[in-house]
Amino acid sequence: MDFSYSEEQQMLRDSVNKFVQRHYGFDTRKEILASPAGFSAENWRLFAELGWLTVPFRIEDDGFGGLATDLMVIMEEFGKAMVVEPFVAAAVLGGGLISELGSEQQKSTWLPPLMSGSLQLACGLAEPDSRYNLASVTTTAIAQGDNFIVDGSKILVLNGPDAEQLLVSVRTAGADRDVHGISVLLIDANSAGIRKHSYTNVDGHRAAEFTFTRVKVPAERLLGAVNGAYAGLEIVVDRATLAVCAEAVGALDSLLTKTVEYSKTRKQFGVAIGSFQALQHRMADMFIECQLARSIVMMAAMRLDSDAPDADKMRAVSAAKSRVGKAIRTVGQEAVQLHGGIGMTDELDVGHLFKRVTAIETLYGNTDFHTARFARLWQSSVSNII
Amino acid sequence: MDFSYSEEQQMLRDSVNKFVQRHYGFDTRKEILASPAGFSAENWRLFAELGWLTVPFRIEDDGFGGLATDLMVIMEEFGKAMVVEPFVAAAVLGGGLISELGSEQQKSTWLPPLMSGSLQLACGLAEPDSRYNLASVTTTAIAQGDNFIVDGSKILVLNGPDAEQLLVSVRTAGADRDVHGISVLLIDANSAGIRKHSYTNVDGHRAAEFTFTRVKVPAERLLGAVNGAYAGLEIVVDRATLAVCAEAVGALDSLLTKTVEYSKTRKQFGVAIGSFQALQHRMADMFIECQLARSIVMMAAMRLDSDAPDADKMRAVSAAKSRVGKAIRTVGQEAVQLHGGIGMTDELDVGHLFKRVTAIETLYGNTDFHTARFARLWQSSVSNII
Amino acid sequence: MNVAFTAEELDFKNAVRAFLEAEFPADIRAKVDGRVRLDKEDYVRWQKILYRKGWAAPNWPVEYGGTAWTAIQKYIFADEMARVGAPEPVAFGIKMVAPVILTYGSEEQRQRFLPDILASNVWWCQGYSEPNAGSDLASLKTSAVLEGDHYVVNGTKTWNTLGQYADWIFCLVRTDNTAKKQEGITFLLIDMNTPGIKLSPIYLIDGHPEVNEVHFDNVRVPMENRIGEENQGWTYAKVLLTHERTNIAGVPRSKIRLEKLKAIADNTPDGQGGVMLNDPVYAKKIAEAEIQILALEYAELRTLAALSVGKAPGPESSILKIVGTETAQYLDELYLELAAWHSLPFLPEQFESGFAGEVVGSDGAASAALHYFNNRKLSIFGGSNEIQRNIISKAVLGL
Amino acid sequence: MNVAFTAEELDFKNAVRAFLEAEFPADIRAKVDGRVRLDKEDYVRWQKILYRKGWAAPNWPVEYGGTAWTAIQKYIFADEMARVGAPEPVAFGIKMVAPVILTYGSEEQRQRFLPDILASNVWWCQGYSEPNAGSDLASLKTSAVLEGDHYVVNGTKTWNTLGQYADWIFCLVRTDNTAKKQEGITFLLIDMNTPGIKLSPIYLIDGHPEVNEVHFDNVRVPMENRIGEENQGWTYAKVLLTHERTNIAGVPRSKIRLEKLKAIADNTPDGQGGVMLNDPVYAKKIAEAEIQILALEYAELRTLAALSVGKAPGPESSILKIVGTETAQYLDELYLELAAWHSLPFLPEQFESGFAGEVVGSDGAASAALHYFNNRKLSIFGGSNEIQRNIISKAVLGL
Repeated sequence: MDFSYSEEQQMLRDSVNKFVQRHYGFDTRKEILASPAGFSAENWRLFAELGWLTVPFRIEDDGFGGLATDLMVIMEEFGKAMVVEPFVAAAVLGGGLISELGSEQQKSTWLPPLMSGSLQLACGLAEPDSRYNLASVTTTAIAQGDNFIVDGSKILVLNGPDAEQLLVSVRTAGADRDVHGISVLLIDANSAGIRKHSYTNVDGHRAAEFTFTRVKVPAERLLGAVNGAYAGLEIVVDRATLAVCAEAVGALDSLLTKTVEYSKTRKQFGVAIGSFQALQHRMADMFIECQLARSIVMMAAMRLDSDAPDADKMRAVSAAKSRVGKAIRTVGQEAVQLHGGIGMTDELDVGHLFKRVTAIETLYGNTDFHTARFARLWQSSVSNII
Repeated sequence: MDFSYSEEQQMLRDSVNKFVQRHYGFDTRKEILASPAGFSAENWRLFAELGWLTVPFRIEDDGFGGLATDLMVIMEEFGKAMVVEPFVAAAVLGGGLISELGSEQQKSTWLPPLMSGSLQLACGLAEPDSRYNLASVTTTAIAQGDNFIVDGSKILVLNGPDAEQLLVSVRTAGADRDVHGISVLLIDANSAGIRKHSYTNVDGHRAAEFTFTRVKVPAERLLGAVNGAYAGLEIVVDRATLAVCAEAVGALDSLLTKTVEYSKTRKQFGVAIGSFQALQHRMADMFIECQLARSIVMMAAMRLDSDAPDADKMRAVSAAKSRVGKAIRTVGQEAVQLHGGIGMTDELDVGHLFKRVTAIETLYGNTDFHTARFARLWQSSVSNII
Repeated sequence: MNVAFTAEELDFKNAVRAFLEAEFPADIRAKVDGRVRLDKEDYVRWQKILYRKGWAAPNWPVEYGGTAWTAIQKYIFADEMARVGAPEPVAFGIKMVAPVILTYGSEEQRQRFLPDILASNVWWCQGYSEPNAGSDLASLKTSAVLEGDHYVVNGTKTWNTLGQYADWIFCLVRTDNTAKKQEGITFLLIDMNTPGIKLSPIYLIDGHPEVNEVHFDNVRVPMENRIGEENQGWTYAKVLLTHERTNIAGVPRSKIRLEKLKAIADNTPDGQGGVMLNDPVYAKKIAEAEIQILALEYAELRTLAALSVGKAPGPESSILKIVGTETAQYLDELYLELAAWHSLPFLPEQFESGFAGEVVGSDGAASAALHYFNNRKLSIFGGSNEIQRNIISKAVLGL
Repeated sequence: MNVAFTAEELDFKNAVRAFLEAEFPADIRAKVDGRVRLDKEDYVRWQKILYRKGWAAPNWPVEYGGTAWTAIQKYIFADEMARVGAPEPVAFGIKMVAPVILTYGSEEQRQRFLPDILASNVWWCQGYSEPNAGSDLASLKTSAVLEGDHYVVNGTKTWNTLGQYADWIFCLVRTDNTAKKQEGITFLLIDMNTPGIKLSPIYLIDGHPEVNEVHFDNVRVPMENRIGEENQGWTYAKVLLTHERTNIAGVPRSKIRLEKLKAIADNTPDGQGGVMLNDPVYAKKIAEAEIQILALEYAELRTLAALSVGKAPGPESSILKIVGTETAQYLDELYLELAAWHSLPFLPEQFESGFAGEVVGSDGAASAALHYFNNRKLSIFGGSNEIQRNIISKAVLGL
């Protein structure tokens, strides 16, 4: 058992940290958000150059290694600076699905351009009535000759506005919520029959709603086996979940630090508000929440990288998302409250951090969803794993 | 709409208040608890003399009026002093069942001795596997000639050790948890085939477990109609629930008052601990909880006395029990915590108040049970009732 | 003790309901139902309808246009208003500056200002807080120096709500720097068209310029616009602060928001084949919110009842502010959770008048986060909940 | 980063497990499983078995009988102990006074006291708190005046745990009234058989005399029983306080209590035809507890890992005390709720050795309330959680 970063991880962290220090000031971020794409193509190229886009992928796919702990290292730094480039949507989720489900040929076709920064991906997994259930898929794909005909709709497709290729979960057999009969198609975003409605999220990230009407998708665009995508979907979404949890850990640390600093300078009734014991104890509680969130995300990342059984890994991710969600609620609200009026304004970074972590609370299943998923999966822990 | 006590209610409150001031000091209470019966027969006679034992009963049964708001007035004062005489078990529950379900003849037989203080009653409603579901009745009563033959067991029969007559819910038809097929029998506690195991509860109140083995009960001991007791059971238990909620309001007020007073005198680090803002805010929260508990108990009592539909009354009682339960948890724990070590000791009244309110948390369904019951019953409120 | 309405109260309730059904404009109601933001014209139009009915200012003395309603009637009125979504009058005129003018103003000031407030001819805003005086309001620095028969005002006010609509502002200004900080404050009424006043909008985290900074640069205010005596303004403002603490619980609005939440939850798939209203964990949260609202409502009714028998509204009413705002914020959390994925899109334009584009999310899901973010202000503004807890511990518990 | 045990660690784990299976007495294990209170003999017997194995004091230096285990090995040992319910050594000797003697005692004191502690020949207890010095420990008043080669001790100590079993007590006493309150304190070791010592039991709210007041009336203590220098006792005590903050989280015990809770919940009817483990609301609470334990466990492991690379255990470890005790107390609440009606009977005799009467309640339900009441102490004793929050805000956050 070893809790320390490897040399590679330390270098990775330093490299990301240097980048955000240099390129991700609060004002720069505002400009990026105000740009048409909502993220910086230049940054994306830089991510590719620095090799970060290879991090989610296995060495045999020419990736950095595909470790969850590496993802954690990157995402925590991204979280502190609220990086908006679609790293999770395109690389962790989109690339992750190709890596998890795709054939060797599909991987060698799509992963290199993704890792080199020349391909933007997005995933359509949620539907109007699915809530957080990945098996609730009613978008149909019906085989017709050498094609699938796709009908249905997907909501909240992150990076949807800019993606050239879409990974879409479709029902190829079975009824709604049946885990069997789900497949994933890689659909050209410019295919006939696709309608796209793009927008910006509360955290500045871009997303889109898609409607598919008799969209023709060549059969070779099926990722992996027909009807058998569900298990892989869960694995990849769990990895994305872990990634945003790590991002939240970074963002929550920023919120705590900024709140503590502000409380030392803001004066009311002639003294710094940080001298009021009631506020001190609440900041102590924020600190505790941040530490517990960090601890459980480390637990989940390390367990994902272990040889634990799948159920144990899923449980670990749900534990992390549940507890991080609790931390987001309390630390986020307290950070705004202790800042007072100024914390409510658009001009301060605190509100933006609050909005980003609140978005993370929802992403890939909220606190109640993951607490219930954890409970469904409970079992005694495996003996050679803590 | 009128929130003020009537003249009778003011007199009633003054009378109970005077009694507890005079006869219910903490040391006197300890002596009462140490006595064989665990309550004072003298006090019970006094209750009868002062007419308090008639309060739960309707005027047509020679009672004081049967108002829930009257009960609330008594119970709140009882709560402040932790009165242990079995007023709820014998009069509100036991007498209440006779009043609600009994024939005129049964009422005229049993209520007068109860109201005059010469009859002790107890109710056996809970079973080892019933949890808080009043319809989970597996104790059977099978008609045999002019008798019922009763088999089964009842747990946590309050006032069971001293009761001469037991009111027992029995299954006369249907399966477990069927609301139809439940009857109530009035069983002589000395009947052959009854085994009794008596004990004291954490709050000093006495209770017993009963096992019934082929106990012969004359058919005329059936209260009201066969198979039809469930609705009446719910009404009477709701009334008892309201009574202990009101008791908790009194006890919680005592806990708050004692905590605030203690914090003004207890010195640490050279100052009264009540001057620490973190503790001040927690006491402010205790005050808020006490006020909300009081408000919702008033709501429930007033609604029980109104002409609202039964479902609305049940909802009101569950709302009160749920919120009072929350108040008990937070105010009770905080009172002990803010007292520090001394709050953990048997010699101080604070710990005893804590134990009594904790018992109330469980009685007649805990917080989760009543929150769920409230949710099951929800519907928009009735127009001529707030 | 008796919870039922009297026959007279029921008659009144029916009369209010009939009036609202007939007179509350359908277009405004449609906006409220669709969670569309109301604009100034909506407020003024509705307020003028109330004015014509004589119900614009229930709390005022009858001789100035009030209603002489009992506390229960006022409760019924507020409840029925909320039931149809009718907006309460904007507080700054009728509920905030008017009571000060009524209590401490001269008869001339009453005649000059109150009729236009009552008739919604003039929109007021508030100039209390300053950038460095938040919860510590009395440390304000905006100065007013008497030159002849005018005060010359310099400084900056902040957290000024909807000042962009306002014709007049009421201000606390410092007229004596040498006295204790509470003692050198004066209460001024200032025409927003006076030269030297500049507004800069402050965008809140929901992206809306709901509040402003108001800058005063040598603004000349006639002496006759001063309320009461110089340096006594803190007393006037403080009385107002405790005075207006009752409706602050926002019970009628929380009740109706809860009902809507339940209706939406009954229509929201849980992803497992059922609806969210029947999800035991979510249902528990709704039930807890509903129970809290019930408790809060009765706490408020108890306060009203005490008022109606002549007791002063004590600092106990700080609990109405605390619990009322926490309840509203908890409802926001429940809306947020219910909206799930569709809590994410930032589409405020969907909730502005006249939006005709493609709607994302059903049942107004995409407004959930906006309200959640915006309503974090509730526990900060209007005397932060920390200040309220200080008040309880000092004034009620004697700590 | 790597979460798996090494082969060596797995070997160690198996060795510990095998030892416990073979040597942990079945009768003591049965008591623990039945939630029966252990008596002094049980503790001593088990402790002597550990002693013979050489595992009585894993944290001590090897030369005095410690183990030289890594932090992970200590973690494994504690975890395996908890898994079978084996009681940890009573803390006062091995974990509390021994490190002080080791660090600040003379070699003569080490030779005199440590072997009997290690072998469980002598039972120690603690004399820190006083009736008027709770969280403000340094304001203690028990005096020690040097007369010849003896200190004469007068005063009262309180919250003395299990002093009725003890042979020796370690005390903080005041030797200088003129200095700052932290500076006039001396650390003494006192034989409980010295004339003038009187114990009076304090009954806690669960009815058990777990703690005592210890009265000192002209108790003569030889000078050679003083640790280190006169008036330096506060320094010694303080170092001890931060030193022993790791295992304070009680993770192994909470883990095993949670497992038992789940097993009981799986066996407890919900009154609706199912079992409590499948009740969504109750299951959510169990899940939250389990998730919190996981988070706490990793927080502790991170602290251990930092220790093993030589970092000092910082005041961050106050979170282990706070969260550890709150977790234990939350488990008590879950046991209480599960026990339902049978949480009410007060039947401590059911959980004493040798009880042979009729048992009320299944699965130890009737002990739930006793534990709930008793464990309220966890957030009060050992440096109250308020003090821990002060430490975090001052020492970690710099407030």
